[in-house]
Parts: sequence; structure tokens; C-alpha cells
Amino acid sequence: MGTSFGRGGATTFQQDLQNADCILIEGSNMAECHPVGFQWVMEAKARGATLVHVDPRYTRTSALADIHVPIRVGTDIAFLGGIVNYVIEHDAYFHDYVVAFTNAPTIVGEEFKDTEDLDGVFSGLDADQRSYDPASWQYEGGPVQAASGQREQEFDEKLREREAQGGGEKRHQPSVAAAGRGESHGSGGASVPASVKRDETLQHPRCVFQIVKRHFSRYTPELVEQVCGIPQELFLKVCRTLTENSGRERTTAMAYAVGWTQHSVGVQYIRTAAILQLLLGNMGRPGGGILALRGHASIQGSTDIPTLYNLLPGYIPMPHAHQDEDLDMFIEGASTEKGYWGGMRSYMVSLLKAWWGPHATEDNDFCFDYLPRLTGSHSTYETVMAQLDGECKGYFVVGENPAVGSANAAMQRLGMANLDWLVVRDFSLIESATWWKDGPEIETGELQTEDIPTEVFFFPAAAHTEKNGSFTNTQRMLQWHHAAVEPAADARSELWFYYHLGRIIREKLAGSTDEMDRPVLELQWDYPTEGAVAEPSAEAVLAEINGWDAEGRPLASYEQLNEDGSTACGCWIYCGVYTTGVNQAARRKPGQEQSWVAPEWGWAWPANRRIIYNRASADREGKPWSERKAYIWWDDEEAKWVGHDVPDFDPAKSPWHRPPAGATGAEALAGDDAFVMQGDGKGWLYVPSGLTDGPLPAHYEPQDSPFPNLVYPHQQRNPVRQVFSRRHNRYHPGPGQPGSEIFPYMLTTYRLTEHHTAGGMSRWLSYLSELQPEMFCEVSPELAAERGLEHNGWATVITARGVIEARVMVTDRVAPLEVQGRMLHQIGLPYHWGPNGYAKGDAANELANISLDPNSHIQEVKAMSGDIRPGRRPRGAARTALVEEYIRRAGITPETGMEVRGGR
Amino acid sequence: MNETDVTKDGQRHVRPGREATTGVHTGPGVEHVPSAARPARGRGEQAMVPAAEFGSYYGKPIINQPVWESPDIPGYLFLGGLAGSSAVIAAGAQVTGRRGLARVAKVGAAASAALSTVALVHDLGRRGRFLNMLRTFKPTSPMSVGSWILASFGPAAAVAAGSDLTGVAPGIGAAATVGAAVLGPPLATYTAALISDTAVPAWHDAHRDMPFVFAASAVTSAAGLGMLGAPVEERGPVRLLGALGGAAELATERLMEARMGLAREAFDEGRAARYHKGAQALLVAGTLSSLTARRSRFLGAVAGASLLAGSALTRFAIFEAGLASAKDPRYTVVPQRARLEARRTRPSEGPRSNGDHPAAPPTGTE
Amino acid sequence: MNIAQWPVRRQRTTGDVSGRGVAVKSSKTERLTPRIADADEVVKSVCPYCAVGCGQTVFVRDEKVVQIEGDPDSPVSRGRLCPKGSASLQLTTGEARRYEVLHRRPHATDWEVLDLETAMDMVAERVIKTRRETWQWEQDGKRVRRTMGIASLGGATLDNEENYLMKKLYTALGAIQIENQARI
Amino acid sequence: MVANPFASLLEHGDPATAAGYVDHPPRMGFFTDTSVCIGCKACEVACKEWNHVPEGGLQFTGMSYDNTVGLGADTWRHVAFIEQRKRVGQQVTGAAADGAAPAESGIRWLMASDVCKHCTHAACLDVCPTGALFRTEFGTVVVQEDVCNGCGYCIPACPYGVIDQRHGDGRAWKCTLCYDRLGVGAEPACAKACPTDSIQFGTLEELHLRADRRLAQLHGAGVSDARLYGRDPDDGVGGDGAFFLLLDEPEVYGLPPDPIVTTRDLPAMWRRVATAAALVAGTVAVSFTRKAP
Repeated sequence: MGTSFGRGGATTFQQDLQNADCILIEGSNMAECHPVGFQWVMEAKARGATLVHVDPRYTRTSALADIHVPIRVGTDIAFLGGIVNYVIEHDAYFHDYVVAFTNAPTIVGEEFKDTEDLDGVFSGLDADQRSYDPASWQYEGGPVQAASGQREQEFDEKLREREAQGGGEKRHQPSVAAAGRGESHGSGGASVPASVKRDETLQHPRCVFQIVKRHFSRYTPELVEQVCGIPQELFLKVCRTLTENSGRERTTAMAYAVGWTQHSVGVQYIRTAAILQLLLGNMGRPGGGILALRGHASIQGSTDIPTLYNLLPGYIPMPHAHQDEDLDMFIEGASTEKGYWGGMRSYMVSLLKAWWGPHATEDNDFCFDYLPRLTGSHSTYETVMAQLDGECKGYFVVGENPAVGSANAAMQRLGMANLDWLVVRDFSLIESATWWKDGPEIETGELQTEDIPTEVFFFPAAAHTEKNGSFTNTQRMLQWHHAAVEPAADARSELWFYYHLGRIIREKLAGSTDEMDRPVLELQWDYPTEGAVAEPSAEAVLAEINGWDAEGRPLASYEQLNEDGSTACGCWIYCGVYTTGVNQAARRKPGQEQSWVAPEWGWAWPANRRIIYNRASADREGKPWSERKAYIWWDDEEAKWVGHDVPDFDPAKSPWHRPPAGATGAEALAGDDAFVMQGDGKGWLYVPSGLTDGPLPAHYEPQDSPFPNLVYPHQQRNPVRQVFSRRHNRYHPGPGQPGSEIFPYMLTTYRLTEHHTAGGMSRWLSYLSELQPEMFCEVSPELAAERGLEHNGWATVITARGVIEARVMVTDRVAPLEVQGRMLHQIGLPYHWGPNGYAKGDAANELANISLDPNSHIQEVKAMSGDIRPGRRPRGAARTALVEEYIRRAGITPETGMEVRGGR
Repeated sequence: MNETDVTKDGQRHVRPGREATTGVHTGPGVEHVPSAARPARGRGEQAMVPAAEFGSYYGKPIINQPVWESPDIPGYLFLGGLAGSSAVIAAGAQVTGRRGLARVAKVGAAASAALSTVALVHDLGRRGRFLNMLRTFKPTSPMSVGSWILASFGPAAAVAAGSDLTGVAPGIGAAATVGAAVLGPPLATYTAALISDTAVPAWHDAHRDMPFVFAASAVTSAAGLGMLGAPVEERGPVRLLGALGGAAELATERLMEARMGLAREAFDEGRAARYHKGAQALLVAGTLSSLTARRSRFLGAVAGASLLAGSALTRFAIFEAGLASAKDPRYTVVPQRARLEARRTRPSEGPRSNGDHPAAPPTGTE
Repeated sequence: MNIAQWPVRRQRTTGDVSGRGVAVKSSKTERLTPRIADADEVVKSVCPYCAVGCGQTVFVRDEKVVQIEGDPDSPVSRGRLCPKGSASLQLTTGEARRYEVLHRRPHATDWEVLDLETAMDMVAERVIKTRRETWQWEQDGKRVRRTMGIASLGGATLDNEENYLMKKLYTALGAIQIENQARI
Repeated sequence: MVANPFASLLEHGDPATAAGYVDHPPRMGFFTDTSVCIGCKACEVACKEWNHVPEGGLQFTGMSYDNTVGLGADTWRHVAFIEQRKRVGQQVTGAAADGAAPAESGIRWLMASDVCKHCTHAACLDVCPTGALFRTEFGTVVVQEDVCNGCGYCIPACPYGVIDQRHGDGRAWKCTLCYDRLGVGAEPACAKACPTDSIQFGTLEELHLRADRRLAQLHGAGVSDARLYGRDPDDGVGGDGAFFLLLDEPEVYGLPPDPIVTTRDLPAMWRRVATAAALVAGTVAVSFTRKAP
């Protein structure tokens, strides 16, 4: 979403779903995973909206849908691409909107070669490095500029060569390596030339529109049927429903969740939806947009203020060793000429001031050098590899349960078994805390407790009722929760733990003159504490996040941030949450006393906007596209933008405004540049920079798939996906390869309403456990007949990574699909269970491989092949032996599934 | 299309979500796949999440299982009948000067009343709160009415027996004997209302005949006790009563079965069937032998024991049939569905119009 | 027992002849007060499970949380909660929660209970030691100023303020392998 | 002079008035519209949290997503899940087991939250010998845990299988319609939690109007399966205080199709009990006046 629109967050808010004429839920099981949010879907349905649910299984969401489309797991790009093709072929796109607000008219450089030209890959592929060089994807005209975020290159040969040849080019022709750019665009577009060539007739053969049209032309209904297993008639019905409910008078909203992200091409799933929503003219408008449904109370917050390796607060990229030797170089690479990323220096300097206070001065680059640098991807899965390799020795696990909840759970545990020390903070003794005494590896004999050197600390955590703080929900809204009681005994908040850990470390290091300790000793770490347990004040932390000026007055908006060090701000996109010294996140004006937008409940970033890009709700002249879809409009008399929400636009900039030559940053935005974070002010159908795996989405098969890629017969998988072939993480043979028949079925993992993720907050509760007491798998009657599975009996599910057992639920809700002329059976696996807790069961993640989306480093657990057989799994060493037998039978080697190019 | 407009002035035409239509799959034309169309799958053995079969939710019972336990409650039904009828016999024997029979009947009445109270209290979930039975007087609750009867009868029977055995206060003893005799018949028969006044098909659907079965059974048992314990020369009335009671019990029970509809099949299941067969055999034997046991002490005792056991087994059979009929939703659903269908064809007759509604036709299984 | 309160008697003195209403109400029933009515404090909160962000109202009595239910004022949730949100009381006050610090020594077969202060000190020592041992000023000739020896996982269930302190401290310590559920 | 205690067994009208309340609040109830239920079970959990109902045991039943099976002492709200094959002429992806051409069949998944019906004529309340069960001023039916002695009579009396005895406790338990909350004007926990307003709480009168409107609306939309259950004050229990909109026959959801309050037949039973008692007395008397055969 960041790359398409400029910010990596849901573009709308849940309540606004009530205004949609049609809602497409795909890659999400909203009724089950977000039941209370689903009330807004029901509101829309009550008023006549059509609900379409695309899902491999018939779920509780499907039960309420008007159209349920069963789809083969891992083929959503083909499905959505088919709709894109339909929309263009039938001239069903919203022409005026597309011309005004998207980059459809923009001309792309001649060097770009599409998958159509290169047999399934884009230009710039470096097969040896498993990466693309995006230089050839750029717009025509102007120097080609590095995408912001592409600063995590490996020290690869190519680059060294280039440097040897006179390295001045390095920032302009970067090699691309594994990086987390998807997120670094969380709130900001990538940079492009300030002025671009456009053809508003959309006829130029190299304009984005024509490229998109050509790219998706092969995604025909026939192909969709073959690839996705969706009958043409049903597919066309969905196409008609969406197009009839989009355009000037109507809007369609889309909702997705991890059903889209957890794939080796996950970011491109969302890209396809973004393209579709831009073509249909649904962005920035009431009843439209794309709603990312997130599964944790503050998962949006934890990317905004990231506990992520590649980001600093507010989507500022972490500096990279190679590029960012000083602040100037960093800013040069990370900011854009046009749009709000032009203010990067003031955001960064203010952050450094918040962290190192008076120590951060103009003279020392505001302590920029105190920041550690990246040298590649350091995502959680690379960390596991580093643990296994003995590089990473200490590990904090806070409120998470990787021994159950992360892909390839065995690798997670083996990594932890190789640590010096491990700290686990949780409510109860989750699997990640006790694997050393009762984990599956102890049972199989692979590990012996006495042999495990890891020192383990378990700290009891405080609950949300025992601490003050804010969560950022799925619609970017911060809501404050107040402490009701103090935590009992040794239970403490993370705020307490980290504050006091930092305090103790600083005390221990006090007096050190070692340069490595300076960032710690000079860190601003003097939060007031309160109460008997000396809990740091969360509101003081929020005030720092919001920021203050030189006099210590709270800031109101990130537009007040300065480059000269006179302002401090811990997270620029959250600037304004503590304006006037009032905790805006704690605002609770009752919803019934406000419009449906409820602007006075909590606080949403950026600047309390609830629908972002809302400038696009009005036409070029600033009038609502339709009387029934009015949201923000230009008021001639008042000479400003007005409406139901905070305009996501300079409120005084008229629709006809044209920037003066040489303007930069926000000043360079024209009156119709609705996507204010983007380097060209437009929504991106085509992404010239910012993505690692291509400027357009292309269907590739999942890492483990029994089917050949019919869309690109000579390119089976995403060529730049991240793969790690190691012991315990072997991949399955591709279609047609010997041994692929050993894993004939597709597995997909998911959640149930009754549990929460890896179960740490649900499996220990009797009230939730009794509702779904055991691990089960869902199979069709046909598969049950084929494999002799008995309803209510036991089944054993096997991949090259592991084997689990589950109770069998034989149900029509999992329908076999006809794919490429054969019947495909899909097996549903909820992933909540583990061996501890009150409700126990095997963890589905024992089966998952680690293969990642190259942009987001998210694992592919929504689609993988596997086998199933009746009965319980073997115990003890026989469990490992069974997996080994499958590996042998399938002829799996370390090279299996590692191909970059090629079909099958 | 969404009927809500977002105008410059705000939202227009807002409608609450509870008015949402359901999924498209809720229109007409549900195909109830008969289980035969699926791979072999008998009751209790499900090959998949079963397609909802007509008439039940996964074969689960509609009503909850009675928590009353055997032998407490069937024992109570039996002992109450025995006590009540014995008290009447005691009075008859006293009046007609049959002192031996009177003593046996009095002691029997008092002992069974005491035992039945023990059984009743034992079955309580909170035994310490048995006195709460006298917290109210509720004619709508046969158990409340019964509690009051038992609470009056028990002391009367005890005083009668005590006086008889000790010879103390013969006047009070006589009065107590009369009192117990007055309370005896209701004690013997109210238990029919007790179990019929439930939603258990085999009990409720027999409510018209159950009091007579219980009455007969009570007489049978008391007569049986009399025959077992009284001197040979005083046995005349109880022999007659035994024969009458036994025959009546057989007859009324047969009549009850014939009129109770589908629930009768519950008498053919499991324990109920065994008890039922045993009861009938013992009652036939007891009836016949009491007719012939004019002099033989042994034959009289056999007759008496047979009648006692037969009467007890009748109660146990009825009790078990009730449990069986509660367990299978068929007994609840099929007659009710038939009743609905009947009403649909005769719409003028509401369900409340017939106090003694005709039993549903024995439609058998679907 | 007051005979006037005997329901049999009240069946005659009240209108409830059949003993199915007024007459049989116990004094305890008469005094019934819901614990939401006599709470000492009512605190506004947010559900800790998924990211819908449902409003919660927390009722406190005698410094204990006695009830958690939906906040009807919330424009997002309108007072409603899913089963998980509805189980928040059991989550926060249930028996499954642990309240003591546990420590497993290297190669040990079981936990030992540790006091919080000692444990904090031990963790701080481990951080300092590992940081020193694994410190990198440079990699391949480029300044990195970091440690690859310390990693962290978690954050999506935590508060923004907590994530902020984590990121700030870790970054100052030079740890970069800081991740959360957003990727999982 | 004592009024006829049976009068209220059959009569129409307000049950609270019949139970001796004067100036009482209007009758309150639930309307559970199963057509908007998403089967989330928030009602089950919210009920347990509020009422401190114990867990009912861990049991994987295979009954779709229903693992609590039915109403009982430890389950006062119960969500039923019914999977049905259904012709919809739209999904053509399902395939027959024998590999024949894909069948034109789809499925539908019914979900419905069941609860105590708070009958107008409540058998449990009628038969309770201790007065533990009583009619509240809101017209609901509630067990008083300080009175119940666990006689178990209410359990087989209930035609819906709602009330049950709790193991290890001995007393009978069921939905109270959150009697305590009603006292302070709060709505019951389940209705408050329900994300989609499938469970609606209010005065019975208003709920009836709402339900009738809803039924007409669904019928108008072609959902001909929709029907109200427990809405009719002329049915065998005098109408329910908690009634439902269903999309199939009641028995499919585990509900009796035509429940009748058992005490409706109690006057007839008493008459026959009396007759039978007289027969006992008479027969014994006769036997003492005649010579034995």
C-alpha cells in the first residue's frame, strides 16, 4: 500500500464500510477474525450493499456473503489481475479519476521490459544475486533516482565492481537486495523525478496505462478458471458486481488481511488490489478504499513506531552501512523532491533530538553516527538463522510465541536452543518459555534438556488493565487505555521492564569512556515514574513521541518540525497526538454525539485524518464526484477545503494551484496531486521504484506448489523470493519434478474466532478453550474418501519440515476445486495450538517452510503443499523418521525448490 | 447499491445492520441430503459434519435428561404407593379386627414412608436443604403437593405403627391410623402426576392413564406386603386386593401403552424392556397365585413377593422408559411435528383448545 | 426465621397465590446488586486482542478488576465485543497468569523462582556482556557500530509507548535485529 | 377465599402481574435474529464472564464449530452450527466423490444463539417445589441459588431442554436474563456483546414489532425460509420471552417444533389422580367387605 499510495496503513476506517455499495473481502475472514468490525459490513448489507467473499474455504464470513468465490490458495494475483483485465477491456475504469489522480498517463522509460517481453520476469533481474535492479523501471525523463528505502544492499560483487570503476554512481544505480522497503513506504512514497511526462489521452505506447493493459491482457477469464479453479461464470459475476458498484456514483471497498500478505509474493497481492481500486476510482472516497485488517491490538502501532529492524519511528529507514555514512547522505537518499517526504531532514533531526537531546548538535550531525547500520536483511527469520549459526546469543521474546506462531516452529526452537540467554515476557508459561523441558524436540530425542546451554528468564507481564498506554488500531487510530489497577506481585509492564533495564544498564556503564557506550550514556532516559512499583509515565513517553519545540511546548503538527535541531519529536507521523499538552488518544466523545467519522474519538495519524488521500473524493475542480459520495470539497467562498474529515491536503491550496518552478517538498504539489506523499502526487498503477520484485504484480506459484505456473509457463516462482534451504527447512519439488506427487494437496493456515494467534492469550483461558478445544484440520468429503479419513477421527499431516496430528473435520465447506484439469484438495489448518496451555494440540507452523516475500519478509504460510493420512502421528524418534522418509521418497535435496528462473 | 448517501450535509438513509439480509444461500430450496445419499454413516458414526438431517440437531436430545437417579426415584414411586395403600389396608384391617394384618400394614406404611423420604432426600442435589420443600405450597407442583402429603402422612403412619407396636396411646394410634388412611390414597397416586407433569415423552404422553396404573400398582404392592406378612387367616382381603390390583395393573398398563403414541416404543428399549417384561411376568404370576393361595402360607408368600416385585418393576420400567424417551429426539420431534401438521390441516384448532389432546398418531420413524 | 417471611404465608398476604413470584423471592434476591453498579471505579480501556480496537469499560472494586465489558461510546465497536474481548476478565484475572519471575540455569532441568530485582540485574549484566563480546565497529570496511548478538521479537501486542522505549533502547545499544509479529 | 392457583396456567396476559407484582416494569425479553448471526460465540463467553458460569469441559464434538453441544447448567447461551447442502445454482466448483461432473450444489451454514425462552407459561417455574424458581417483575424466570435444593424437577419439565443440574454443585442453573443487570437498567451481557445485533434485548412488545417487521422484510427479499419461533402468544407455552427468527425448521436447530408447557395438562392430571385415589380407597374398602375367593 505504501508503494501504491504513499502510506502503509489502511486508507479508510472500519465505520465507513457502512457507506460502501459493494465490499470485496479477500485474503481475510473478517467475520471470524474481526467480528466486531464486521458489524460495519452488516450495516452496509442492511442498506443494500453486495458482499463478495473470495476464500479457499467457506467460512463464517462466506455464510453472510452474497457471493462466495472458492479460490485455490496462492492465486489471488491471477484472480485480481483477471478483474483488472476485465475492467480495462470493458472500459469500466473511472476514466476521469484515473487521468486526474493516477500515474496512468505517465510515460515510462524505454529500458523497461515487462514479463510479456522477458518470459515471466521484468528487466533488471540478476539471477545470481536473486534480485532486481530497478533502474530500468523508471519513468522517462529526469535522472533516475534511487527509491527511498533501497539502502540495504548486500556488499555484492556487482557493487564493488561499480565502485571500483568510480563509485560516484552508487546511489543512482543501486543494486537491489533483500530489504524491507514495503514498510519504509509506510508513510511516504518513493522518489521519482519531480516532473514527469504525461499523456492524458492514455494512448502513448509507453504510458503506464498501456503498459498495465498489455501486462494484464493475458489474465483472461479462461486463464483465471484454469489457475484459480474459479468457473468463468462466477468470475464474470464478480467482475460485473465490482464494476457496477464503482465509478462516479458508487464505491466499492476492499478488505484484506494476512491471507494476502503471507505469501512469497504477498506485497504484490495488495498491489493488484491497489491497481484495481485506482482504476475503479475508489480511493480516498467514502465507501471505498482498502482496509488492511490487522490481528494484534497495536500491530499498526508497532510498524509506525517500529519494533522492526529496517525502520526508525515514522517509517524513516534505518541507515545502511553502505550508503548512509553521514546525515547528508542519508537525507539525500531518503527524501523526495516533491511531496511530504521532502521534509525528511526535519523528521530525522527531530528524532535524533528526542533520543540524544542536548548531545545532538549540528556539529556532530545530531548524533547520526550513534545509529547502528544495516548490512542486509535482518528480519526475524534471518535472526533465527543467525541463532543457529551461533552469531546471535541473546534474545528477548516479549508478548510473542515463536515456538508456535512463527513459520517452521522447529527452527525457532532450535535457534533458541543455541542461545546464551533468552528472556520471555508473557502472562503464562507459553511454549517459547518451556521448549527446553517439554518441547517436541525433547520428545523426539533431538534435543536433551541437560545439553541445552540456554539460560532462560521468564518475567510475568502486566495486562492492559494494569498499565496506561495507547494502541494503534487497524485504521491508524490511537486509543489510550487507562490503568485500572496496579499489576500484582512481580508482573510488570514492558514500559517498566525496558525503562528499568535501560536504567540499570546505564548505571552499570556509568563512567565508561568507551566510545561504544556513549549512545547509551547520552540517551535521554529520564522518564518520571509513579506508584509503588515506579512505573514510568506512559504519558511522558507519549509527549516525547509527539515532540516539543525549543521551549518545550508540545507540537501540533509535523509541519512545525525543523531541520536545525530546535524541535524534538519521537515519531513525526504521531506529531499532534499530544497537541496543547492534551492526550488526544484519550479523547472519548461518545460516537453517538458525532458523525460517523467520529473525529473526536481517539486520534488517527496522520493529522487525525480518517480517510487518507481524501482529496480524491472530489474531482479535479474540487467538487464531489457525486452528490451521494461527498467527503471533502473545495469551498470557493471560504477558499479552503472543507468536509466531514480533516483534508489530506493543504487546506488552502486551491484545486487549480500549479506549483512554481523549482518548488520542492509539499510546495511542489499541484492542486490535483491527491496522493501527497508520492513523489509525483499520484496513485501508482505502476511502481517505478520502491519494490524489489517488479513494478507490476505477476502471478507466481507458491514456493511449494504442485501446479505449474500457467500464466508464465517459464517462470514458476517469484524469482527474487527469499529462500533458505537448510536442514529442517527443505522445500518440496516443483510440479512435474520427480517426487512432487508425494505432496499432492495444498495446505493453508488460519485463525478461528475463538482463539488468538499462537494462543498465548486464548489457549490458557477455559472460556475460550472449551469453544475450540483441539487442533483440527478441515477436509472435504471427497478427500476424506480418497484418504480414508474419518470425521472426528485423527489425521496426520506431513511436509518436508514436520509432521503434526489433528482431529478431522470433514466438511463441505472445504470444496475441492478443478484446477488445470484435475481435482485439487485443500486442507485447512488453524494454527492456534501448541503443547502447553489448557487446550492443547500440535502447531500447524511445524509444517510451514521459511520462504519470504522479498519486500516485507513475511513468510508463506497461507499456501503450501503437503500430504495427509489417517491416524495419529508417530511418537518419539519415529516422528522425525517419518519426515525423513518423506524427504527421501520425494528425492528432496538442498537444491530442491531453490531455482530462480524457469518453469516447473 | 447502498441506500445510504454521503452528502455534504452528512449521511442520508441510515438503516441498522440487524436488518442485513443473510447470505445468498438462504433463499428457498434447501436440499436436505438424506443420510443414505452419503457414504455409509449410521447414527453415532458420522463420516463428516452431518448434513442436518430432518428432525434433529446432530441427533442430540431436545430436552435435557432427567437427573433423577435409579433406584432413588423409581424406588420412591414404588415406596410411596406401597406406603399409601398399606395405610388404607391398615385402617381396613383395624376396622375389621384383623390385628396381624393391621400391624403389618401399619409398620409397612411407616417404614416405606420413611424409606421413601430417605430416597427423596438422597436424590436431592443439596440434601441439607430438604426442608425447603415446605417453603411453599404450590398446587402447580406435584412435588410440592406430594411433599406436604408425605410430611403429614409420615408422622401419622409412624404414630400409628408406634402405637400399635408399643400399645401406647391406642386412641391417638387409632386417630393416626385413620389420618394415614385418608392421606394414603393421594400419596399412592400423586406420583403419577409427579412424573407425567414433565416434558419427558414416555411420562407426559401417558398422563391420562398413569394415575390408574400407579393406583393399581400401589394396591398390588400393599396387598403383596400384606400377603407376605399377615397371618394366613387374615389374608383374605389382601388376596382379593392382590388379584384385583395385579389384574388392574396389567390392564391399565396395557391401556396406557396403547394410548401413548410413539413414546410407547421407549418401553421396548434396553432396561425399560427388561423391567417391563419382568413386571408383567411377575404380575401374572402374582395375580394367579393370590387367587389360588387360599391356605398355603408358602404360596401366599410367593404371591405376595411376586406382586411386590412386579409392582416395583412396573415403576422401574416406566422410569427407564422415560429416560430412554428423553434421550432420543425422535420421541419429542415426531409427535410434535405430527401435531403441527394436523393443526395445519385443521387450522381452527389451536394447541390450547384440547386439554386432553389426542396422542399423536404413531407415525414411527421418519 | 420470621414466620411472616415464610413464603407459604406470603402466598396469602401478597397477590402471588400460586407461589411463583413475589411470595417466593428470597431476601438475598431482594438485595441483589450487579457488580457494575457498586464498582469503586470505572476505567476506560481498549481491547488487547485484535486491531479492531473495541472500547472496553473496566469495573474496579476493592482494587480488583471485577468486570470488563464493551464501551457503548466507542464509535468503532459501539459497546460490542467478540468472544475473546468478552474473555478479557479471565485473561487479566484468571488462574493461568503467572506472577513470579522464573529462571532456568544453563543445562538445568527445571525452573527456579527468582526475585525481580536480581533478575533485572542479571539480564542487564547479560546484555552488557553479550554486547561487548559481539560488538562490531565495522563490517567489510564500513562503519556499522552495532551488535549482532542481541535480538528481540515482539511488540504488536504492546503499547506504542512500550515499542518506543524498546526501539530507543535497543538502537542506543546498537542492537538491530528488533522484530515483531507484523512480519508473522 | 383462595383464588384458583391454576388460573394463570392457561390465561393470556402479563406473567408478572399473575405472579403478584403491581406497578412492575414492562416485560423484557430477547429477540434473537439468527439470520445475522456470525457464530462468534461472544454471547457464550460474555454470559459466562458476567454470571461466573463454570467451564463446561473440553470436548471436540465434530458438530461443525459447536463444541458446547447444547444449553445446560454451564452453558446459558449456546450457538448452534448447521451445515447444509443446498442448491444455489451458482457455485459449480464442488465435485462429486466419484469424479463425476461437478454438482450444482453449494452449502449454507446456519448459526443460531439459543437461550432460555423465559416462557409465558414456564413449566420449570410451575413445578419447582421450593420456590427457588420465580417470576421476576420483568416477566422473566430466574432460579434463586440460595433456595434451590437440587430436586431436579425443573429439568425434565422444561420442554426446551434449557435448565440443568450442575455437577458437583447439585443445584439447577440457567439463564437469568441477567436479572441483576436489569435491576440497574443495564442490558444482559450476551445482548450487549453481540457484534451484529443478532441478539436484541428490549421490551417484549417492541421486540415483537421489530421481529414482525424483520420477517416481512426478509420475506420481501425472497428469504422464504425465514420464520419466527416463540413469537406466538397462542402457542403451547403462551409465547416465549426470548424468541427467535429461524431459517429452517426448529428441530434442525435442536428446538422442539411444537412445545407445550406440561402443566397445561396438570389440572386434568389432578382430576385423574383424585379419581385414582378414590379408587384405591374404594377397592380396599370393598375388599374388606367381601369374602375372598
